[in-house]
Amino acid sequence: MKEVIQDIIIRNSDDYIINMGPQHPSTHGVLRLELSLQGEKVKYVVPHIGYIHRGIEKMCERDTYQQIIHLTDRFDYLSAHMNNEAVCLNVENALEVEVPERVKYIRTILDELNRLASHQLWWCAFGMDLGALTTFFYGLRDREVILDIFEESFGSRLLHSFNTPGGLMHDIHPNFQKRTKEFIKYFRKKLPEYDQLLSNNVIFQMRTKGIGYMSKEVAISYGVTGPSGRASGFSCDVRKNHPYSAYDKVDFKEILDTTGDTFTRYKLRIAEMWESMNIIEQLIDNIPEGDYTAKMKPIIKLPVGEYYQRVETSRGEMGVFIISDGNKFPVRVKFRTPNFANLFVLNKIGSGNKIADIVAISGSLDLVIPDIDR
Amino acid sequence: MTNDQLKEKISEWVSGIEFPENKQYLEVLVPANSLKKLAELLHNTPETDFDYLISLSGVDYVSHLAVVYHLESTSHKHFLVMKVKTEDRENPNFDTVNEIWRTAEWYEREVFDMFGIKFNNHPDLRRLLMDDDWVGFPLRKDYKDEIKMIER
Amino acid sequence: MDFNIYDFTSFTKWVDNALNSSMSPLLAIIIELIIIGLVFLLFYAIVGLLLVYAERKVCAVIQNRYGPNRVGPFGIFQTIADLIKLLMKELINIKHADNFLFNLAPFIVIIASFMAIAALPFAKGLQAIDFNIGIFYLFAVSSLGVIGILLAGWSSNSKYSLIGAIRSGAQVISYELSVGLSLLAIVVFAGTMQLSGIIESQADGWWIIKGHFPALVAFVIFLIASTAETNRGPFDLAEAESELTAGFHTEYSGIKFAFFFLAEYMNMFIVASIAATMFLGGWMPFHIAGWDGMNAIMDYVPPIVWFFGKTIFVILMMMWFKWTFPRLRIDQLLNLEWKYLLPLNLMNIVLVAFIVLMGWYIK
Amino acid sequence: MNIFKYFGEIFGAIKSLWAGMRVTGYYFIHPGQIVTQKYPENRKTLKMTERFKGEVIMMHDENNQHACTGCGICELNCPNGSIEIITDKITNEAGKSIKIIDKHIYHLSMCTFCELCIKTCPSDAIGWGQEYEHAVFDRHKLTKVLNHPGSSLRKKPSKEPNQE
Repeated sequence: MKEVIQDIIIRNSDDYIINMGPQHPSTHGVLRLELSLQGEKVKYVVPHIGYIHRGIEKMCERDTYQQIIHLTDRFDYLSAHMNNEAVCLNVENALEVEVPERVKYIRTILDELNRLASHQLWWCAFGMDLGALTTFFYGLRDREVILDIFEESFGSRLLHSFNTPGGLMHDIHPNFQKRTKEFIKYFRKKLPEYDQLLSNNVIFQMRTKGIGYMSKEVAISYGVTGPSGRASGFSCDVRKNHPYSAYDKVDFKEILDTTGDTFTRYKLRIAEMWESMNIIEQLIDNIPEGDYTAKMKPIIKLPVGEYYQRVETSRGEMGVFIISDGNKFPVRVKFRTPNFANLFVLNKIGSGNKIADIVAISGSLDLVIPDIDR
Repeated sequence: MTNDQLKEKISEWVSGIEFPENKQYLEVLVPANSLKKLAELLHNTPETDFDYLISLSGVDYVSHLAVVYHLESTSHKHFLVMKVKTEDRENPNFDTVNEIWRTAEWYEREVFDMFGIKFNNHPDLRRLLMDDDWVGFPLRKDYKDEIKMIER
Repeated sequence: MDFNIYDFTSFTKWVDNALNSSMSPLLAIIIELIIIGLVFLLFYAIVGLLLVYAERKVCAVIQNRYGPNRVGPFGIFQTIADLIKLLMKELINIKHADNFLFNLAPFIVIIASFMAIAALPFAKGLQAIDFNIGIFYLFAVSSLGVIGILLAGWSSNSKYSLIGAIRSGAQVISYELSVGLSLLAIVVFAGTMQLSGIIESQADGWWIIKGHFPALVAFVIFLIASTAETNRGPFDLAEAESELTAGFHTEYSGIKFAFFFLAEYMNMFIVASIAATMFLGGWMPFHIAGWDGMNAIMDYVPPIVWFFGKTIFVILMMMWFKWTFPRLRIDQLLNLEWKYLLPLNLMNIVLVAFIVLMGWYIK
Repeated sequence: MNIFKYFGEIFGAIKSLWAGMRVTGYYFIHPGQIVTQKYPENRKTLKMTERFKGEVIMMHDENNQHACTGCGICELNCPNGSIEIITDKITNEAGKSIKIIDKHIYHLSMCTFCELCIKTCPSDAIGWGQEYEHAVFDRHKLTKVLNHPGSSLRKKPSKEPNQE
């Protein structure tokens, strides 16, 4: 019999409650955290979500499969490309379409570039949560280089609906490879600065070490995936466990740690940035020639059945569950978004800490609110 | 464990199990009254060890309401789709699995919010995404909202 | 009239004589007070505005930005535009707030910082009042502001404000000790608490050089503690933006908020000028005993330039801290004070006493 | 507590803080590293990339002619209903009644830049415009008519003579 993991919130009428959010600098969006305080100490955290619920799952039921893609951009807007890819892979697998090799390589490179951009933004926001305001600008400065590459190829910087079932919207821009290589060279120089400025800083380490400990059992039971889960030793990297696109062709390691505190989650993301650059470097020179899209019918009708596809976004495991009745519209589309599960663990690992720690912990979980509310 | 072994094991444990056809994964259709029992056995037996609930989704098949559990074992890496359904649209209810997989608490709240499926013994069954005073269950197929929904 | 940029004594004497010769002594005193008050008010406003501008520019350059660059050349009128905006903003009254204390709090904060200017020696003879316990007065007055912060937090009937105010109270009370003890090291060196006396004692070299190791330790501790006392930099827990949105001044708007804002920058100026006076010789030019040629060259630079130069140096240091470090947590803040700064400080005082007794400082 | 450990901690802390201050200090004394662009001033030199998704436009040639046949595929494919096509029936020279577009209405305020309309257009009549300053004071100004007034359908280069 395994141990039962529980966190029960007992509300009293005389609790000293403060509401962090919906408009608050450190909740990165419209998330409301109900904190019960005892002095500076937090007794429990109750997250209230739904402030940016747009009913995307309902909207998907009246959209064709091509039209669903652009809605998935709007979940986790920082890993838009991975979200697109989840739907595309699902549709391709259901139709049993073989995608050209070139598409697979490009998708993988874009995944990793997007992950880098996302982790950079997380780094700056995390520093700012802890009061180091300068990190914000350094992170954005480096992220801008990636966004410029994106803009050249996709035409947009953040919400690029670049994937389509069967391939890509366009071929990559001729400059893409050159500029990506330049960026990797540039960022390899800048990333050590991140360590000097924040990771090695004694104040930062005091603020994050030993705070918000999450054990492996808790991570699995709460379904905490992505870097947050891997920091607790939960080997949940979909790229490694169920390789998709070109991930089976690259040599990379799944970064695992077992300490499970806020600092580990931080360190793990920094390490993932290095690993992402390794993956890109392996692929960028070897993109095979070929078509940028497979031949697809203009109206996609999935065969009757239920399909589930998982990809690894920058925040964890993204799952798309499509039920089709053979029509051009799906019957039901369910998105398993990583942050939904990642936020729920906040009470378990956050209660008992100080207010400032709640900010640090929720920052280290890397929450993106539209991803939670869908 | 291979899918066939899993099938054998599961049909040993619980009676009235069906295995619908699924191209990708092994799918199990559980009778509602033995859902909790099967979930506990799947989670606690070392050979199956389904400790990771990936996602829990409500589905409206028009003829019936269903809840779909996507399970994975982090140690054995096998995958299972567990499904439970009811034809009662007025007062559908299932047992909760939130003590087994903690992440189910919010997923179940979301399913209650969107489909009106109640979960027995759930600690905090409130609406999650919609307002508390929202009328109706938006993801059901018979939900109508002339103002906010654009039909195609 | 004998105006001399190197020595303001004769100038102030002349003003005093001129007033006394034309009216009764009481009236002369009153008029002198009014003149000094107006001059300081002007000074206060200008320094506040310049510091706000400087901080925005400094942090912008650190962060690879341009900073304000729209209003006027290089954006120098940006703070004036901001001031006009703040003046014209609506003063929001909070329901169920203690209105009297709510309105009083910004004034207490601003008066506390205003009072400290009186004892600052800007140049030779340019000091409103030269107390014989000048440093004690500065130290006492600069810590009055916390009363205003506590009142602001308590009276605004907001939980964020209250937490911010209580944090600020705990913080200022503990860091007072370190500020006092680190200044005490210099008082022991100089043997006087009179500010003019302390500056005169640095005529043959500043204390941070003459006092070598213990003075350096005291200087570093003073920088840390005074940053904490002004609620700045890595110690801005009272207004911790990412935790308490704005801390004790969450509910303030318009000119009342501007008072808090101005007082924060003025406090920074005051602690920087105290540091400059005590450790870096105030208006005293850079002298090394025996090197008469160099000392004479240094004397060509007016004392007022020396004073402001040193103050700006310390202010830049404090800005550099603020824009580099993450914020501490409240318990770590108190740990730093009680477990590290205070014991080090006490050891340092003993060391200073020993050095002074043996005469081991550089003469 | 070990006294050496105590002082070691203090020196380690100062060292790590100094490392951070070196980074910010480096940028402070190197203003050449500033990456900000001064936006309204650089408007003349600011060039968007050729794929930039500014807004949907309809390409017109020098004779004020476009390629849109009014088939309505873009309208069907738009997920948000941001395209409306109003067609008109006219009789051409040959006396046949044909369908032409009267207005190709594009709601920029509802557009999510998913590129489906442009991708699926059979006659490549619409494309991306490079305009990036979309702010207006009145939201009705965001509803645009893409075909220019007085424009007409471009005649396809007829292939029949070659075949014959």
